[in-house]
Amino acid sequence: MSNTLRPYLTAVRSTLTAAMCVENFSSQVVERHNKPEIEAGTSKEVIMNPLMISRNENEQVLIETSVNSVRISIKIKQADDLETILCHKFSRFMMMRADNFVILRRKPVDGYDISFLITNTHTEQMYKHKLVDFIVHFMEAVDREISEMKLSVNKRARTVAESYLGQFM
Amino acid sequence: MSSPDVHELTLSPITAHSFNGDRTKLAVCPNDTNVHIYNTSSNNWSIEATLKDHDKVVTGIDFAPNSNRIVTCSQDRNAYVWTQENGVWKPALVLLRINRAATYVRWSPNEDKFAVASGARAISVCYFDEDNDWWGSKHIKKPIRSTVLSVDWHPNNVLLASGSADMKARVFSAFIKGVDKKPAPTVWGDKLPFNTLCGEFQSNRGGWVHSVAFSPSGDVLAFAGHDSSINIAYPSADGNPTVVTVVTPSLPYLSLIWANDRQIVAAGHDCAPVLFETSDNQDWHLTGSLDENKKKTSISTSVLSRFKTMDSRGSSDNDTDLNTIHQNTILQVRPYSGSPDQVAQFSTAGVDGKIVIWDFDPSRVAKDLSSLRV
Amino acid sequence: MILLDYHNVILHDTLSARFESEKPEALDMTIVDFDGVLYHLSTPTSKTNIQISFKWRCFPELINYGANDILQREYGTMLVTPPQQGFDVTLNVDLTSLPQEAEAREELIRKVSLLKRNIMAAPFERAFKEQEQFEDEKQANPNPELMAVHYREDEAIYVKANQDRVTVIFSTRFKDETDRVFGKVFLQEFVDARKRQDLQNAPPVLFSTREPPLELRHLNLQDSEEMSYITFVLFPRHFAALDVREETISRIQIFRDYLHYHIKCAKAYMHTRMRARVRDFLKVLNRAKPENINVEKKTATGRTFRRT
Amino acid sequence: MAFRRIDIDQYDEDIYTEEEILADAESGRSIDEINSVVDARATDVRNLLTRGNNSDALTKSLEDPPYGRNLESAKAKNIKTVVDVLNQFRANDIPTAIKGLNLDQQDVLMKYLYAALSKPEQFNSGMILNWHEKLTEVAGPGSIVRVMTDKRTVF
Repeated sequence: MSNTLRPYLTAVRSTLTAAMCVENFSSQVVERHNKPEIEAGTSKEVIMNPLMISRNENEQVLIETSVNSVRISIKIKQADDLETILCHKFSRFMMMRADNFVILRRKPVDGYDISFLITNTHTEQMYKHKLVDFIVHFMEAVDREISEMKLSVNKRARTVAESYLGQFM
Repeated sequence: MSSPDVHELTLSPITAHSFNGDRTKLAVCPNDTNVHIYNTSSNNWSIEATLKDHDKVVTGIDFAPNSNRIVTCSQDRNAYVWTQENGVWKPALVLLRINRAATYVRWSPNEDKFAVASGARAISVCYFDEDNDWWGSKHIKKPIRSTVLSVDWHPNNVLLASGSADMKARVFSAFIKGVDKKPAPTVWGDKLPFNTLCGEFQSNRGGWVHSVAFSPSGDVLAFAGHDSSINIAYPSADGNPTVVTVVTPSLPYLSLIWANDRQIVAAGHDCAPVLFETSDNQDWHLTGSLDENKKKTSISTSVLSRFKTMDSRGSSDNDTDLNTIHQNTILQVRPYSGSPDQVAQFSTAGVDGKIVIWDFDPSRVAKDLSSLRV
Repeated sequence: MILLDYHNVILHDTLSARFESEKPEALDMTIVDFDGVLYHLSTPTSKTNIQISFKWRCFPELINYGANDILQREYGTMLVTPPQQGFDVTLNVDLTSLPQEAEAREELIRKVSLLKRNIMAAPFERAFKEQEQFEDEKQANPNPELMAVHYREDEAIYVKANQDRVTVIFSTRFKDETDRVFGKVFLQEFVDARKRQDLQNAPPVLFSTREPPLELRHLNLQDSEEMSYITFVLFPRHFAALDVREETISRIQIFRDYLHYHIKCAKAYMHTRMRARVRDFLKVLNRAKPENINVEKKTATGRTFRRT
Repeated sequence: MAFRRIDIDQYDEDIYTEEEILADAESGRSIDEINSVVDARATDVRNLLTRGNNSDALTKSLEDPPYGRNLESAKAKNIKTVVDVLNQFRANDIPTAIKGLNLDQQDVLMKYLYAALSKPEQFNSGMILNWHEKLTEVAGPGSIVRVMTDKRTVF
């Protein structure tokens, strides 16, 4: 299966590059306000067609773009209960630190595990191509981290069970 | 002066820039409420004045080359005309009568009018009202459906092109009675009361129209859309205009100018100005990049700074630079020297806080667009 | 540290210190142990008389299963009757009449610090005896009851002797989703561990979530997502020999704490990992920020400055 | 208090509604007409495929896509037609196949790749991702931008 990971991430990378062309755009609806149009949703003409990239049913990325903001929502692979709980813990852990992560949305979009919101302010202050790198790195690392954590829990459980039962010899 | 001539003014985006007539002054907005006037007569640019009356980010600046007046507009819904009296810049508020952000402003060729684009789905065409001694305005509203992102004046001082987020480029009459004399007929029509729609174009791939530009003669309209294409519209008397669309593999262009009748310079999210050419007005094509994409030589860094980057970024190399001169999106391209029908140099302003002055030299085009790493 | 101690370490250490010290001092301290056990150490009468009082919510149940016999057997004259007000058992240690040999002293300390373990041994000892009666053809078959010890709120140990075995059932509660999932992973490993050749002699382990096992059906326990039931099946080989029996009792008792302790450890480890990974992510995100180290910059006002 | 819950923005007559935007992108043909065109094309493409003419099948499948509202079934069918063709190519032949397409066809293909990627339960994402990578190498991010801007959607 892992041979689909590379093209998956490549597709995410190129789509994000295309999506991250945002600009300063003042609200047409609320006077003297400037808000992420993808979140406000009040001016349909400045919202583009959302794109979805999937590796399979359980791993998907939804990229929603507007004139001044991009929302990226990621569905992380969860093969069993343990992976679900690990994934949930992990995304919650990160979202509690959303302040440090500036581009992290405090709540994921429905149906996804974690969402990022990148606005024109972010692309002005940071390099766009490195922001793309970050998202791709995140997707890659989060999968690996979850499988490693899962492995370590399983290994610990085995050691614990065997040490305990081994005493009955 | 070596080309390109790079001036790194700030670290924040330059939302608008404009040189005065003899290129000794430059007005820029560093993504805040102020407009800085730089003295650019020597190679060491320095700020000589700051215009402070706006209270939201300034979105448009235009320096009138002959009358030496500056018009600025901002997301605070206002525009000011600044005139220099005894060395001090004095603002005059313009009655725009709009309730949303102003996005773009341009003096007309005769410098007796200017047009302010806005998020109120309207363009305010402003003129000096002698009776009341203020700058008044008339609105072009129909059939604009969304924020107007840019405007451009026809050489005849009457026609005005606009590009807007409703995915259309339009040509209107901005004829103001009492200011304008009845213009000679053009390819765009002959009867031209105010707000007449003389042309409406769109790329059928959609995309907000970021930039519009009349050709030097005023007979052709070019516009750049968010669909990564540029379009060249040729009006015709029978109402069936020809629109040539050049789709490109690169990211969308935000600004374009005509270098002459056959060449267009566009720039935007790809961080490099590119050249479009035609030989017969039909076969418009993307020739290549005007940025030579030289690989930067890396500067050797101290051990301390290497440790610092290791600590903050988890990697010792600091290779974040793009191969292009601008390190982020180019927001604006403007002619710098030459005449409207033969531009010799042009300037660009980017999100990376740089102003770059380029020689317009089609012989130095880098054809290989793939070297643009974005 | 994978395995847990059976005795109370604080109790053990405090007593050791007292026994060694030249000058007796007044003492008044409260110690808690697993499963809501409370110890109170004091010197109410004189500095040389240490009283150790013990309190546990399930003590009345344990009395029914013969805890008193064990207390008499293990502690005999040390027992103070009646126990200190508000406590279940009180032991008295007279520092003036301690044994001379270091080994005997250590033995005494150990015995006291195993107080909880010894009290809890009651139902096990009874069950093992009952099972022996099944084995012994000379005696009439007993009619063993299901002994329930509600040693924690919502959690209990059930012990029952059968024809050829003794069944020990733990009911345990996992408070949140994470504990439940982790618990399942751990318990599954307990079940699977016996598949290993060298662990064939260990007692078989069964577990079920939500529904209580057959043995407990008649108790009408409420089904709950949060409850898990773990059954250990002990065969005579686990308790026939006396020393093996003592070990088995200690070990089985500590099972619940052992399991939860390791689930907590696994969670803590996971937390550490996440912290490290998040720090790593921040670094990658930082790479997106332009940073010109030690490069001379011009500010908007035209002054130059150096970033450090 | 009910008036407080009214979405007043819907009474803003200047607003450019989604309905209007989509209506502007419509071809003006009737649903029945489009359905029959899509069905006919599916047959043509199948015939080309059985004759082993993969590259013609590809260009045929990308012709005249059904655009507009209320065309769910026609659109779904056309996506399937395109993906069926894509399935016939071996990985090594993909770059050649893409080079045989003009810019417009490349853009249409890009739309269909995203259409297929949004239905992982129906189509093999691995294969589509392969096409996506190869197409992006040729058509650039510009082509992806156009999938987002173009209101003539294929799904």
